[in-house]
Amino acid sequence: MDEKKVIAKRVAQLLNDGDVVNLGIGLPTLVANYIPEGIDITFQSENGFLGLGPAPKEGEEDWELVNAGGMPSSILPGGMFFDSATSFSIIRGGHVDATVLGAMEVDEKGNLANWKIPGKMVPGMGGAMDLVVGAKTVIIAMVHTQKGKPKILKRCTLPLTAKEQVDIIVTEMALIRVTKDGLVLEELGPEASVEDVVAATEAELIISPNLKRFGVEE
Amino acid sequence: MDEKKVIAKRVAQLLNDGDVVNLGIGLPTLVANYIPEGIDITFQSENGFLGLGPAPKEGEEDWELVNAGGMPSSILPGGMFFDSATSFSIIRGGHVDATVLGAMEVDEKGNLANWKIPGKMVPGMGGAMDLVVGAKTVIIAMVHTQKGKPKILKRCTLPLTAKEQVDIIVTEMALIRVTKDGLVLEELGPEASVEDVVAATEAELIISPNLKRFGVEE
Amino acid sequence: MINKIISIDEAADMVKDGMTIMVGGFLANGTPERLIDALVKKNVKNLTLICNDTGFPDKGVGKMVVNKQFKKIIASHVGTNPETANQMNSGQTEVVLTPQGTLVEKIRCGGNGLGGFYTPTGIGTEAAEGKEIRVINGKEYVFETPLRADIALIKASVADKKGNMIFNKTTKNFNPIMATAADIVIVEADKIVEVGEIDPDHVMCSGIFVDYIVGGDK
Amino acid sequence: MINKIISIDEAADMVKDGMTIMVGGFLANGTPERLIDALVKKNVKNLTLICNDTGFPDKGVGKMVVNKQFKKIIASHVGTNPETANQMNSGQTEVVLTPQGTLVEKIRCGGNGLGGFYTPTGIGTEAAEGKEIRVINGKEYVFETPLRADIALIKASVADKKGNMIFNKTTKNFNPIMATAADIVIVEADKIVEVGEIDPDHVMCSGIFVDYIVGGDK
Repeated sequence: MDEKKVIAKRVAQLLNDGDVVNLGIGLPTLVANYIPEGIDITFQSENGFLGLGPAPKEGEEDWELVNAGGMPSSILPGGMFFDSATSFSIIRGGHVDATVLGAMEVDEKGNLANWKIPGKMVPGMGGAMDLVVGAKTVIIAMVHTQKGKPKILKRCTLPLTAKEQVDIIVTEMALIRVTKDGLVLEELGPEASVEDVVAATEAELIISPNLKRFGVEE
Repeated sequence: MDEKKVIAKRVAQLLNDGDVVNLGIGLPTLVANYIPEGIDITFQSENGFLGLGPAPKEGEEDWELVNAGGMPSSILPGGMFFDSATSFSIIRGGHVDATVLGAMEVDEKGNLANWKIPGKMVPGMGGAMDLVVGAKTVIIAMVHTQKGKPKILKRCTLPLTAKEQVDIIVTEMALIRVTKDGLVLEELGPEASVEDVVAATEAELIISPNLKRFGVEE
Repeated sequence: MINKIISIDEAADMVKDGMTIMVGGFLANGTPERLIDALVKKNVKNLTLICNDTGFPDKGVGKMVVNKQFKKIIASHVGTNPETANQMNSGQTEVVLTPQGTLVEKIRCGGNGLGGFYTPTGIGTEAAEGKEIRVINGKEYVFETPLRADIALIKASVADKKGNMIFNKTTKNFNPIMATAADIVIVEADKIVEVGEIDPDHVMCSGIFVDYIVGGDK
Repeated sequence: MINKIISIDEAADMVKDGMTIMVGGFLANGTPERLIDALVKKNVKNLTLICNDTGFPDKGVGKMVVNKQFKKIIASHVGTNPETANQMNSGQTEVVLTPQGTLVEKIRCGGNGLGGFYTPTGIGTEAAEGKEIRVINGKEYVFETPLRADIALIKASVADKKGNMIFNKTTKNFNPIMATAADIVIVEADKIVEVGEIDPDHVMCSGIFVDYIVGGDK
């Protein structure tokens, strides 16, 4: 399995039956492909619907039914369309159980930076700031390093998306939980050692006494 | 014509083609019966719809389509149902052109008291405070005196519904406009003299140089 | 899919002495009458009620008022139920009268994660007493804070098994807003249908807010 | 009934140099493209734009960005249109990035008469810089104020001749909210139907907000 699939699969297993989940663009979108059997997840799309389904086949696209990335999507039975004010009432009001987002940087306090590189790239925060503040659980899904440089830092250097809101970080190398005491390494990825993770992480890591490994198929 | 009809008819003539209007319970409700030909008014009912129509015939009542007084109503083509948050967004947001309400007291500043008599009657303000603050034009429709005592005062004595929001007062005796300079008597009712109105009014009245008379059928 | 359908008695058992409940409806139009009847029978006491009004002695939450189940009532209007005034005057029940538009906006605020808002409604009246007044762009506003409840009792005309709702005509009123602002949301539906039977464009309130569904046999 | 139907050119002529416009749509999904094309042709300049995003160089408001018609842009995301970043970096255009949920709530606020609100979104980020921070119940919130426009350009799938609207699927987004928050509201409808053809329960935004209707021939 490639690393993105490993990450998406582990994130999917974090979701609970009945959860409302918002997936960010890119890697997080893959999570929908790995929801375990018997787990009923309702996906929210911040541009205005609940019950986000799979992308339509080529030639069957409806350009008036798109996801938050502007790409053709579908709605599942039990879904609903609404306006943007209602959409963010749902998000900010704590009615989204989990949001899965990518990150440029995350730090020991659970700070997140993923919307701006000053002087280089200023796309805007879109709905990310609301999602990170409003969702009950914030899960960061990303590759562990960027061109060999750590992305899990002692302190974010880029402009923040939100302060102290990240709960869990899942990479191809590790599942790390943000706690009051700091970052706890709870699980290792299929091919990583503790030493590998520590070397690829700038932040201090507390190694869980119950350290496990994920992503190894039985 | 009885005095309530005189009042309702004069108020109806104040409304403009295309207006959105909210009528209070009681006398104001009668206004709907006197809208001039060719004038298209959309009535708003604060419990949740636009396009309030006439009361249904006996035996044809739908108890899931009621007005803000809880009585069976009807909806006209082009109407719409909505929730209470939307209803008061419409009201407070200035999307109601005119509200017509009864009053216990009105004063020279355009203050209105119509929701509470301390120690005697405390029904609550319902939607009145929002309506009076939000509607573009606030029209008070009431009989001029209460058991011979003036209701148009120098200063309201009862708890206010809203501060300085009343625009026009219509009674069976007069049409009075609230201006920065004070209350201007613009029109006399069908049977009243200036002396009658002044005697039945505690507030100072400025007599308009263009004083007219309403409610006299040609 | 999680089963949300329970019996009326199971629902009533969730309401405990001293809790705060929100009840949908406007003059008992759109009120979950069977849940109210079950709560009267259960005789749970010292509740705080958040509702637009207190209905009638024999209709809506008014039945619970007559049964003396509320220590506190937050409403916009109590005039249609003389028993509320009796209990207020005797000091048995604290009644907080709130303008209707402010009341529903406070509930929306409680359901959508905002910390408070400024409204022009109530300026210069008892409704603003003791509250922060702020001048914004030369106009006075009152600061209002969010309202939430332990349990919301919602009435829907149709609900699917996930809790997606349709409200007939004027029965909508406070229902979809209250459904967002309580820890536990119970929907009494006239009719319960399978998921997918309601068009996503016709759902008026999403089932993601709903914990339990009762009724369905009307 | 007042005739609200005008030509696209008549609508475009209402937009004058220096005005503030709101434009519905999310990544050009639900954007009134023909009004945009007419404004590009008219070449009106120095506008302020309020829109979720700046679309694409060849789609949505992005076409007006390419034509350098905005002196200021208030949006949540501009990453899909490189021309916006170019004009921002060269100092030609001021870009105010606002979290999506805050942006739509500011517009709702402008349309519903509230003076401002407190949101937790943006705390600890650039989005809160220079703004009042208030602690409410132990949590930090940012104070946000209303947004209004001179003209709102709205896209509806169906409009009746009073302006009552239906939005197909995800084309709803900012449209019904913006329709409440401008001095002049112009709706571009794919289809125009007679009043009464839309069920009052299926109207998604009332025609009372609408001043003019264009289109109808799709």
